[in-house]
Amino acid sequence: MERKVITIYHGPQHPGITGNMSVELDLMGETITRARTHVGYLHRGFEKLIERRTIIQAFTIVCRICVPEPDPNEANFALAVERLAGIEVSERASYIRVMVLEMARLGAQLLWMAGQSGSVGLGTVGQWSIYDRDLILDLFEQLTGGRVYHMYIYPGGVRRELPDGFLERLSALLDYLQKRLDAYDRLFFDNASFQKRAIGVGVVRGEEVLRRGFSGQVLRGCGFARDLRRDNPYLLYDQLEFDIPTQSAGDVYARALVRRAEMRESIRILRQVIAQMPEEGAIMQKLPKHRKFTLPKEDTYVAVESARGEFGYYMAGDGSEMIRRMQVKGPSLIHAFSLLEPLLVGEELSNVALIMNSLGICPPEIER
Amino acid sequence: MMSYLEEHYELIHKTPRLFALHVTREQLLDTLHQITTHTSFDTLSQLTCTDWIEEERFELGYMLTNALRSHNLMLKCSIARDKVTMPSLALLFAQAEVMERELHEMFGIGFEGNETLYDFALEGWCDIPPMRREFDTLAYVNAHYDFREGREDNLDVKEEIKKRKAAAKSAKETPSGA
Amino acid sequence: MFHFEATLLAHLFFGLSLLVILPLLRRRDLVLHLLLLLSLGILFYASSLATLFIGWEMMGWSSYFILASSARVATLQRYILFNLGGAFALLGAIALLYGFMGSLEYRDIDASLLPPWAMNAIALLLFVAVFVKSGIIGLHDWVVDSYSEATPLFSAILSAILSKAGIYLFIVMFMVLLKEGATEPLLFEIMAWLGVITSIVATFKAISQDEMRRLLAYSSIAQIGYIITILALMQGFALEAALYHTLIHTLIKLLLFMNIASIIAITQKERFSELGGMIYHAPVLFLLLVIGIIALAGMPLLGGFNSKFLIYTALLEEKRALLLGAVMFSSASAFLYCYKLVYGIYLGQRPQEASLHVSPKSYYLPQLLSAALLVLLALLPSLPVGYLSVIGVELGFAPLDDSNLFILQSAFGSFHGGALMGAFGVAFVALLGLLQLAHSKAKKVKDPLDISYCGEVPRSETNLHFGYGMGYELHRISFIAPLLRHHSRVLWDRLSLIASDFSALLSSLYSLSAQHVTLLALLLFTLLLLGGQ
Amino acid sequence: MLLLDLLLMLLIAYGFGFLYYGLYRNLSARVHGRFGPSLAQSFSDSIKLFVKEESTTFGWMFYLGPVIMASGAVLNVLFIPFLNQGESLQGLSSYGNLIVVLYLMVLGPLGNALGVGSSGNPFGVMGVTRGLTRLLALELPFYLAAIGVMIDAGSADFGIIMQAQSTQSNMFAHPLLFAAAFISFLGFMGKSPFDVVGAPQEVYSGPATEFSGKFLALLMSQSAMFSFAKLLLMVNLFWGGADHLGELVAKTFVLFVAATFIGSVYARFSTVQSVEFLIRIPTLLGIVGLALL
Repeated sequence: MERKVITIYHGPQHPGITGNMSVELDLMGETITRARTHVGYLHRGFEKLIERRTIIQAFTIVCRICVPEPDPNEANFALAVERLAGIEVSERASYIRVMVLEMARLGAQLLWMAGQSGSVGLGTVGQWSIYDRDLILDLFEQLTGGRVYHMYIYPGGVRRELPDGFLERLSALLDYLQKRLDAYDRLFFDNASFQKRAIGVGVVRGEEVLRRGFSGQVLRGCGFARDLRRDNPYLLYDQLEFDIPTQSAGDVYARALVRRAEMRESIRILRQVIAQMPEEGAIMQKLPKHRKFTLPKEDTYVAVESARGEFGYYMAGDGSEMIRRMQVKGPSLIHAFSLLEPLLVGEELSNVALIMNSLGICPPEIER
Repeated sequence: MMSYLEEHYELIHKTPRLFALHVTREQLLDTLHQITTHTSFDTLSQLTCTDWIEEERFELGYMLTNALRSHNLMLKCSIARDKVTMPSLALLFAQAEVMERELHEMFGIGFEGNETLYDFALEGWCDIPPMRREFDTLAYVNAHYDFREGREDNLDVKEEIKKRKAAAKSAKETPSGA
Repeated sequence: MFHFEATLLAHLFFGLSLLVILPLLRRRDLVLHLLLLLSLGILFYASSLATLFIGWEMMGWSSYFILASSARVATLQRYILFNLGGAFALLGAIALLYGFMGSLEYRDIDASLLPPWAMNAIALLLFVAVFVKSGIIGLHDWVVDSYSEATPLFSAILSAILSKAGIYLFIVMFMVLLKEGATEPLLFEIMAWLGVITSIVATFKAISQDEMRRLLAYSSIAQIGYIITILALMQGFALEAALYHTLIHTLIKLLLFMNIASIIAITQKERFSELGGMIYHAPVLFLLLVIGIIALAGMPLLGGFNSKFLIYTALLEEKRALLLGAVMFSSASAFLYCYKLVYGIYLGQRPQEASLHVSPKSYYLPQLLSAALLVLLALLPSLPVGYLSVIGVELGFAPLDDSNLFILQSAFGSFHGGALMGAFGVAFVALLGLLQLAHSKAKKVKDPLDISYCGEVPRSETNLHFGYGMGYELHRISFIAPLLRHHSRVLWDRLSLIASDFSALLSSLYSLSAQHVTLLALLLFTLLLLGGQ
Repeated sequence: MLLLDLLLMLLIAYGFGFLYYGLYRNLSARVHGRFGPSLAQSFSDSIKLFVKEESTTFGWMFYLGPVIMASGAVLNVLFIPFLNQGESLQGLSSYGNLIVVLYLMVLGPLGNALGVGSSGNPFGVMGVTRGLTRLLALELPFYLAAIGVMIDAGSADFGIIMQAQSTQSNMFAHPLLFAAAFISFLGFMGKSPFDVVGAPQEVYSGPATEFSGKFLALLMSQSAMFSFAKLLLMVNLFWGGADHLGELVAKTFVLFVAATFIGSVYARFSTVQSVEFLIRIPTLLGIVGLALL
């Protein structure tokens, strides 16, 4: 029996994996000859649970679908319910939602930076960026009472008024982060050793990528300026000014550069939100009582741009107070299977964590 | 691109950027082919399934989006719950492979032509597919798992709330400093 | 036949041959093996160039017939063609010498009478003979194929003894007979670099092999490469270093090839990808191989370091820094194939199907013998130095210091074999005792598959043995990949294609029609006319 | 007397090795913007691991691997003199020389690699293979520098090499050789960008994957001593050794801090990249340095 190829698991208990999944790798030396993604280490059956729950009960679940960035889930859930139930949200609440989403995006990018730098052994960046993300989490705690899971964007608006002086503190934090981003440029993005690792690795290219359902930095990293905030606007994004950064190389480094620019764009959006937010206004619409809050027998599809790509929710009501079906599709499902598996073939083992991080794969949203 | 759809199909306008279209199982491949060639809806972004158990049907939803990502088209196809096979779209869209694999596991829908319908998130599952509405999560859990006893100092929540309320009440009735 | 100034040198080489061949004598090829031994005797103890050549040829043919029992036809052809090429070169050199000296006796040869061009031509021809025999890169194809296709026992003889014939030829020719000759120094410079380049390339090739004996064949080529390099310095201590290394290398290769012969007898497998996990089935063989590879890697505590040390100091003394750097680079790269050898066979996971046979007891004897000698040489590194320096003196060089057998002296420092051994022994025993006395109990796993596997569980059919993959990554390294990709056989194939094309052209002359011949004759005539004017 | 001297050397290497390891954890923590653990943490870690109730083994070779490795480290400490003059703290250096030490540095790791291999864990072996692949490039610049130093001093003996630097240390006399050796040294110390052997994001924990309890304790202790030996080697070869213990501590500390800081701001190369880098830049420096000799 020829035993040239060895089989190893990269995950679920492996420092180089993002979350609770594993990639089964066939290796010739350290060169990957076949990769197969396995999920199921974290399946919680959220979609099933939601089918037996009222809207407020389901609401507490959705944020748990994606750990690094829970807010797009809340926004999606709220947008879908509002569309089905015909609820309009006030302008002030929309601004607050945009603010929360952009803060979450910024936090998620910082968390990504920790993962991406960790995957090439540059732990210093991770320590710094996790600290900076914690400052954002502090603001979230003031705003919502929760650091990671906020349960804040509820159908009809948002659940709490801004605390006193919140926008000033946010503004001060943005000033601080702006300065920090320069430090990250020096230590991470412009670091020759990171460039050496990232350039030319994990290349996604060609017109075909649009048809394969990729989204987020994968598309923007190969030159397609696709961003749902601009292309299929929700909330107030069509009234805000921001650019969609793109790169053309399609490799890990291009995706990193896209994220670097996106962090600056997030800060820009947040500054506009702070400047434009109306002083007065209701933050929550009048909603039906708990057991009377029913959805018609209709269905809809909403999608928002998360920090890692398109997050789509399909939601169907059946006339009762329960949701008949809510199906979640994050960017990771496609990225972790139909993109990652062929992308890894021919790569070295040392690039697995690097590529996986750059695609923004987050297992909890695959398994719900 | 809308005009082609308006002309040839009964398009349902859900929102200015979201449309829906009903097709039968037999029409599905042909319709998809027509739409992807004649309009710019050429990407599959989600494959959904809703269990309408009272109507004895599954409703599959093929979420299409265009290259600009600006509009969404939902192709809805109802199939009987007992006759559960669909043609696979794996040749048309590479990403359909894994989506179909998930639905196969969760609803037991077969996809003809998809070679990868092995375990997705569940391992060695031999009960009825869990996302079907007749699957009772609680009964399954009761049949398969033991509930772990709580800590020794574990308190019954309802009892405790009652006790606290009573204590608060009695404290109110006998104001301090009296 | 025995009136030869360098008798001690001959003793050394013939002694090594006896050491290797006697334990390996088998009934089936007994005659041929004895013939081989005889030919080696003739070669080493010759006192005239004619005898030398006869010995050289007999050696080639007797080994050819031994090889014929197991090798493929193509391999045999390659073996004989390369060796004939070498022999012709040798014959050419001898003929040239005879032309100037008028005699073939060693004692009649006076190289100072040779004009420089003749000396250089002779040197070049001799180089070809030496390089073919020692498998300098480009001329190494036959070595690898024949080592891997010979019977396991004969591989040991090929590597341990026959590869040394070239070295002997070089020493006899350049350091004894033609010492006074005015050879262009550049030739030796080229030879030194050829040697070290050979050893580097062969080391990388060795790392990427999947077959045990091919790995060892490349390893032999690499080791001979060092010897060639060091000999090219034409210095006394370099000669002694080379002889020391010859001695050590003979022991090591005898040990390693016999070890592999045992493994082949036990498992009937020859590839790393089919082996693995033999340590607990054959612990003695494992320990013997470990001794072999530690010596091969040239680490202290075993004899291999002694000759490495002499080689390095000899190069240091000549201030050949770059040459030394290259030698050390090659030597450091050798760790990888040394580990591959021991891991691929003995460590890692056993393959699923495993039927084991018994290794012949007689295979252990040569291994134990060489292992014991290697340990002894580590303890008493100066033991052979006395003998080697007598050879050196015999050939007109200064003797080495061997006043203390424990200490190996050189101009660039010395080391104490006993102190090294003792310190390691004490540290090892003390630490082992510490570990044994620890409160913590070591619990042996029941199932060898009970390993950390990232939270998953390996199945029994999952391959976890890295034997094939080890060194595979060299293919990605930009400056090593071309060395591994280009096979010198391609060069030879192309050469043979050109040769056959040319001969086809020649043969077409025989089948030309009358008109064509007339035409050609006319053409030739015209050309001659033109040339005449 | 000699025995006492040897024990003292081992104690110093052990103590300072762990102290430096503790400092490393603190210093890199400061770079990260955190407070590191207390200096005693690394000592207590190793003692805690040593007295663990149980540790797993895969057989006798697995058991012997760490012992061989630790013996190798002990030998390294004993064969490198601590001071450049006097009778004390010279250890067994008069019985060996630089070439012996250069080769001894590989002996321990090879012994351990045998233990790792016998565990049958592919991650361990992949780590070892990475180490050996990197080694072929890592040693070259260091060897070139060492050759230069030896030729310059006219001997491979540590005493003579250090004496030759009494007027000017090799670092200033041969800056290119020093640069080549220093880059190699970063790799020997397992610092970024050359820390490919146990890269956790790639090969789990590499060679250390299967070791637990007392085996891990032994490996940690030997690694502390071994890194002190490497610092010592650099100081002796390029900074003229030390006159007394205080100078030794100061010099090794400076070297150690430099390595730590450099290590914390670089991303890890892949194995292939580190080999290519080491063969290009530092080797070239070394060759030019030798040419200028």
